[in-house]
Amino acid sequence: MPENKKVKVAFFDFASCEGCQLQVLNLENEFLNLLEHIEIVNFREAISEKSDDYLIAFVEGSITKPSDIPRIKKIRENAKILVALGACATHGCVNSMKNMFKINDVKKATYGDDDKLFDSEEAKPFETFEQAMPLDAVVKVDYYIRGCPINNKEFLMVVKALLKGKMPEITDSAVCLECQAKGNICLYDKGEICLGLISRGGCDAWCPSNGFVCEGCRGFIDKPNIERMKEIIIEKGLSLEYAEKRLQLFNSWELTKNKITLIDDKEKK
Amino acid sequence: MNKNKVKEKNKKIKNINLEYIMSVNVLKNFIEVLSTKYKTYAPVNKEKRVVWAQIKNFNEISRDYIDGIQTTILPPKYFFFPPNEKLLFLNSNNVDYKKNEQIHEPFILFGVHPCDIHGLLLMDKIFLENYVDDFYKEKRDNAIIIGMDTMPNEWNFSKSAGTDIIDSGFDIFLIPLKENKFYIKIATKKGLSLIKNINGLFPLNKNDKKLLTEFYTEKNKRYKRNVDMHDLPKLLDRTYESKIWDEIGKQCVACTRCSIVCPTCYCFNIKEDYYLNLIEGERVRTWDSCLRQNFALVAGGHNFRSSLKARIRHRYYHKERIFSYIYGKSACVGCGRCSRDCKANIKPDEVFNKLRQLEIKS
Amino acid sequence: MNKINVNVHYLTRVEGHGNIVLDAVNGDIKQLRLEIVEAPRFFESFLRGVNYKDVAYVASRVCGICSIGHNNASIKATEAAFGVKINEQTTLLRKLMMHGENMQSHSLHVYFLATPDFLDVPSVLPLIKTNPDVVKLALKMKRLANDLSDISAGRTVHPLRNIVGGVTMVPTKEELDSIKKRLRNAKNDVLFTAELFKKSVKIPQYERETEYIALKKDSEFAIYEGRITSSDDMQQVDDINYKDMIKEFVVPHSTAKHSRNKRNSYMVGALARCNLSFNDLKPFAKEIANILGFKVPCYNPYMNTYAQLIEIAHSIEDSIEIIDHFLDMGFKEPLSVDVKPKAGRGVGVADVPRGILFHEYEYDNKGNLVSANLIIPTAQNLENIEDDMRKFVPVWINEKKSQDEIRQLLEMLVRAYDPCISCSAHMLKIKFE
Amino acid sequence: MKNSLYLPVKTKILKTKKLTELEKYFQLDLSNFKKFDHKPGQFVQVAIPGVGEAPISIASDKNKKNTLDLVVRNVGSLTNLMHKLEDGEYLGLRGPFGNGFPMEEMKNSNLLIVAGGIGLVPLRSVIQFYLNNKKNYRSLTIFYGAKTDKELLFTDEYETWKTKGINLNITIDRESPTWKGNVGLITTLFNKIDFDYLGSKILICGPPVMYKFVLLELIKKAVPAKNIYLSLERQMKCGVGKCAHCAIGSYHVCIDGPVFTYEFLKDKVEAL
Ligand SMILES: Cc1cc2nc3c(=O)[nH]c(=O)nc-3n(C[C@H](O)[C@H](O)[C@H](O)COP(=O)(O)OP(=O)(O)OC[C@H]3O[C@@H](n4cnc5c(N)ncnc54)[C@H](O)[C@@H]3O)c2cc1C
Ligand code: SF4
Ligand code: SF4
Ligand code: SF4
Repeated sequence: MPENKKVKVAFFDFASCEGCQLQVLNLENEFLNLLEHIEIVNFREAISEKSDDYLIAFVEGSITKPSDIPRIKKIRENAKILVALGACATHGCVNSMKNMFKINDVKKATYGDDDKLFDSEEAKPFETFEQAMPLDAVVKVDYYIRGCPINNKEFLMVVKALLKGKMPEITDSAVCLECQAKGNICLYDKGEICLGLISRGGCDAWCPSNGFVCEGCRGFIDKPNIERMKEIIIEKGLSLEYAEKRLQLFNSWELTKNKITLIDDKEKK
Repeated sequence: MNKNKVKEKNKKIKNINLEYIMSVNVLKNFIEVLSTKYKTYAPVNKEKRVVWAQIKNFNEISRDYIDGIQTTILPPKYFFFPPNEKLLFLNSNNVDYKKNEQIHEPFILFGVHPCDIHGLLLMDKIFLENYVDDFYKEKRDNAIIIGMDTMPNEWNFSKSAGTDIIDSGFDIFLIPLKENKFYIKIATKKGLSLIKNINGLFPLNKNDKKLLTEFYTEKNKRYKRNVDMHDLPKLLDRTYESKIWDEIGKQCVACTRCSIVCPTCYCFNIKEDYYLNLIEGERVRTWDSCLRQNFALVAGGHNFRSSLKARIRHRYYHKERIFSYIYGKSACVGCGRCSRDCKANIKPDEVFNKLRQLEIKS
Repeated sequence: MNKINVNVHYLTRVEGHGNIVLDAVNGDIKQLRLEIVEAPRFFESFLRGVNYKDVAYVASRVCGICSIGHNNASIKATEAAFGVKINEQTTLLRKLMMHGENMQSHSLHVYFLATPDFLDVPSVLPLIKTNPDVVKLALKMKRLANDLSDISAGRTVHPLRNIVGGVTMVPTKEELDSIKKRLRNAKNDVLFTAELFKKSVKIPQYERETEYIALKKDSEFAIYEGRITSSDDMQQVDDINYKDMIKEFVVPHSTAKHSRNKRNSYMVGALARCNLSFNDLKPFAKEIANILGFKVPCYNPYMNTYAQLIEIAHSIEDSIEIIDHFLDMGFKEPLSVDVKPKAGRGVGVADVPRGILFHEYEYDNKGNLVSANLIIPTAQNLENIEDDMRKFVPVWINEKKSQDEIRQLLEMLVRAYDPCISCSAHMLKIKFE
Repeated sequence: MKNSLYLPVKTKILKTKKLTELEKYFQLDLSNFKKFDHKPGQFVQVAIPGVGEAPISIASDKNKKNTLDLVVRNVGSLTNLMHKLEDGEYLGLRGPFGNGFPMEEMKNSNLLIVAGGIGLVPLRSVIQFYLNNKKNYRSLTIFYGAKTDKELLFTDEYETWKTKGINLNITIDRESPTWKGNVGLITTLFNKIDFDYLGSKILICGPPVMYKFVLLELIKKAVPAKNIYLSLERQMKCGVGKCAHCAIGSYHVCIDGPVFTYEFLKDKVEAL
């Protein structure tokens, strides 16, 4: 492909750990090969070059502060295709755990007695929203590459598909499908609470295959049967309180938005 | 292979019927010899479960499996219809596809349960009839099946499913007996060639026959789960609107595990992907499940089974009816894997019982 | 009038968002600061209530680049709080994970982020054309480092196998064999890199003596455990008393807290570790130091990149030794010890790629986290970077460097520290003066 | 090279033509097939390497021995890329698959085709078959409905059809200044047009919602269920009865269908 035919691609980040961009760099040789087809015009973590002319934008991170809004809107305007990269961008990830707390409480815990100063003029640049939000709470997102961190093979699959004008096929099955197909020993057999039952797969059951529970970093499957999940936890004699906390780690955005909870207020008391 | 050929092959298998008795030590020796000649896979312990793995000697085989405490996590379908299989290589510039030709060597599956052998024969119906699935067939043709009867585990209801006894679909069949003996039956020429150099096979004497009867009496006694499975397709037809499906729909969480571990679930997905040159690539098939949300979505956005109730009911209807139609018998072989592994506690035997009871009541 | 105005908005080739602001008139500095504008993420606040089994899993999300380091510091803090004693096998495995991360993070910095500066190109991209062998070598090194993390920790970004009390899984013999071979081969690559750097890289020669803080242990180059040690009088404290040495304070232009000990600032990271424990480096690392002409004490912050290359060499050799141990001894069950949560406080310290890292937790008796305090290496370095700037900028102005040259030197300086701003900004705490 | 059930045959595109905003016509060269014998109502699996396959109905009669007609609506990944293909380019093709309409069984009857939107595509092969075998059938009547007149397919063939004696009735959902004919849903035709519904074979293809309403009309007219033939659409991965995506109850639409009689379907679950 001649140089000028290369598709221009940009990477951006908002509040995140930047692990997803690192996962892209971790593709190493494959990343190098990809550069035969794409021209990276923006990737702050790796290069100094900057440009506003790009076709595809990969955006990592959650929207957490007022200054993020014009920035993401500008990216949306510039990009023909906007891809949310990683759990922070697709559904809030651990950033949204703060959504579970009252904002005043968060401030208090972090600022102590200085929390009143938060409203002052000098603090403007550091002002944050009450909620950490995924990108699609603010702009239209064309494709979602889920996971914390992303599975970089899936990232490759999406890039390749987009370059060829094909719609990327993103998994909609539960983590259990891939986990069982690998013949893994289910973590419920070891008395753990695994969220793979209702969480979206596509990660090749990364965590359960390493002996760690699925924490639901790719969000829930469509219409998760939370009611039943709750009963399963009870039937197995596991802690509902614990399960609830686990559910919140990556999915607080969706849980608060849809008012989903395992323990309702009555039971809490 | 068309229908007739399959039948012919089955007939041939039935031609040989040699029965012997051997001691555990002879069996041990037998396995050691086999495993030097062929890759031999058998149920082995992994943590607290049982999985298929390559073995070199008898002691590696799971005691739990032989004693009928539990079965393997994945069924034998895994060997013929693997969860991820590269089917074709492709070239988008030339619009060209090539078959991914795999080299297959004969291998042994040791210790396959009667119900799992029934499962394989059902899979043969799907993959080898009408249109022959070459990928399945190539592996299937290379498999040497050594079946083994065991006590039923607590989830197994193969007696109800009529799959506790098997008379074809294996090359050799074993039954563990008391007094450290094994009954061995040779059913094919292949089986015959395997035992050719084995010393220590004896014809069954009276005592052996008694032990054999004892085994079956004990086995029948050990079934904890019984369900009337006669006429299932019709029963299901009559209870399509039953409120039991609403209940089960609420119970299921769509994790898809039941279909993954089932010896006769065969849904698959096909995907294509490019290599990094964006010219070549491959076509891959992966296990799929009808419990997945968008399994029955068509262009235009219509989903024929969008509710969980519809999907779990479909699993039962498809299982019980499609096979009765082509095989004359339900596709649930009663292995109990899905009962064991469904965290939502949905057990086919209980579902069938409930449907039957509800009908009797009304 | 000689006016110098440098404003680097969104510093590139660092992890996270930072700005450099310099305003000088006739050699007089009006403004000079490194602004951290990374969005605060409130980890300390939302970690509250999380069960101890998940704390490290969440805490590693502070930073994707040093997630293994966070994971280990976090687990150590929890184990300290519960009084859990892990076995030798776990310690070795954790060291292996940390070596993997060290190699990965350092090679990312050395080859991709810093080298373009030394070779005077804007990024690694042009190097693909001009120096393909270096790029290939760099990728090979990163791949090796990632694979080492994968087999020991389950994955490089946000590890999986490391849990409170031990690990969930261990590498197979085949994995160990093959990675050992590759580690051996990698030695040549490090030698090649050292020679190349010696030949073609010109490190800016500016020195400022400062305080260096790192973990230190007898006869071992400490990364996983040791005593918190300062180069000033070799003062030492234990984990639990880290606050005796690390004093945090807040500045208005940053979402990250700065820290100091006895002086205005101190430095952490590869250079600090090398300065404190040079003698404990493996022979191969010393050989690399020799080639590079690296001698301790070294007061040139730009040399941090060399110190990282030296550490890569050390990690390779130490990893080979650990792997040999496992190949000889095999692994023993159980892989983890029983953990009984109890109320209490614990501090976990680890010396991660960018420097010494502290996690302090308080738990309730159910094992749910009550409060957390995290002190991240980059945050500790911030004041030191500013002090460097304050010393060097007048020198540069004196040397009649152009505005562009100064901007370049400033960017290089910040990058030499390999700052990971995303993780340092987890604790927004501003004081308004 | 070994053959395989899943191996598409490289097939040249001879002609393409944009029919409507969404639909494009393709004429394919069958010379790479050793044998390609198809019946009206069957389908092929069309492949674009790297993208995948989709089931597409054959829109031409088997009398045209060396070529095959397809009409494709742009709805997704593969169909979108197909629309970008031009004359002289290539596709992968497997098939023909499915049972097709039982033309033999329908001999000596009146035929009524009820087609909605793109549903006319498989039925065009029936129309062509009829024209080639007119003496075997008593008559052919077509009820064809589309959303707008812009979405009507095969418009340049209507005259030929009519002159050859086909009774063609078209309706569009919404009024349009460029349309002079019937307006209203396809079901409205049943009252407007007098026809021997009872003694005819009725062939239906269209979107899932259309089936419900058309069947209601036919049931009203007491048409025997065995005289009603429907062609169904499902997700299909293999086309040969293996992948089970198209399974309804006991049947795989791809090998037992896509054409079923209403008599067969009426007690089948989730079929319609
Ligand atoms: C027997 C049979 C005959 C057929 N004959 C014809 C024919 O003659 N002509 C014809 O045009 N069609 C025909 N079809 C239908 C055709 O097969 C489908 O339209 C085709 O498979 C669509 O494939 P695709 O790859 O283009 O769409 P896909 O990309 O698979 O998309 C299908 C649908 O899902 C939606 N979708 C896809 N991906 C996403 C996503 N990520 N998020 C949200 N929505 C998504 C799309 O909007 C679209 O509605 C026939 C089908 C059958 C079963
Ligand atoms: S370990 Fe988790 S993901 Fe795997 S099967 Fe069990 S519940 Fe599902
Ligand atoms: S295993 Fe149970 S919960 Fe999971 S999909 Fe099957 S029936 Fe539903
Ligand atoms: S449905 Fe369940 S019990 Fe029946 S064969 Fe499948 S896995 Fe075994």
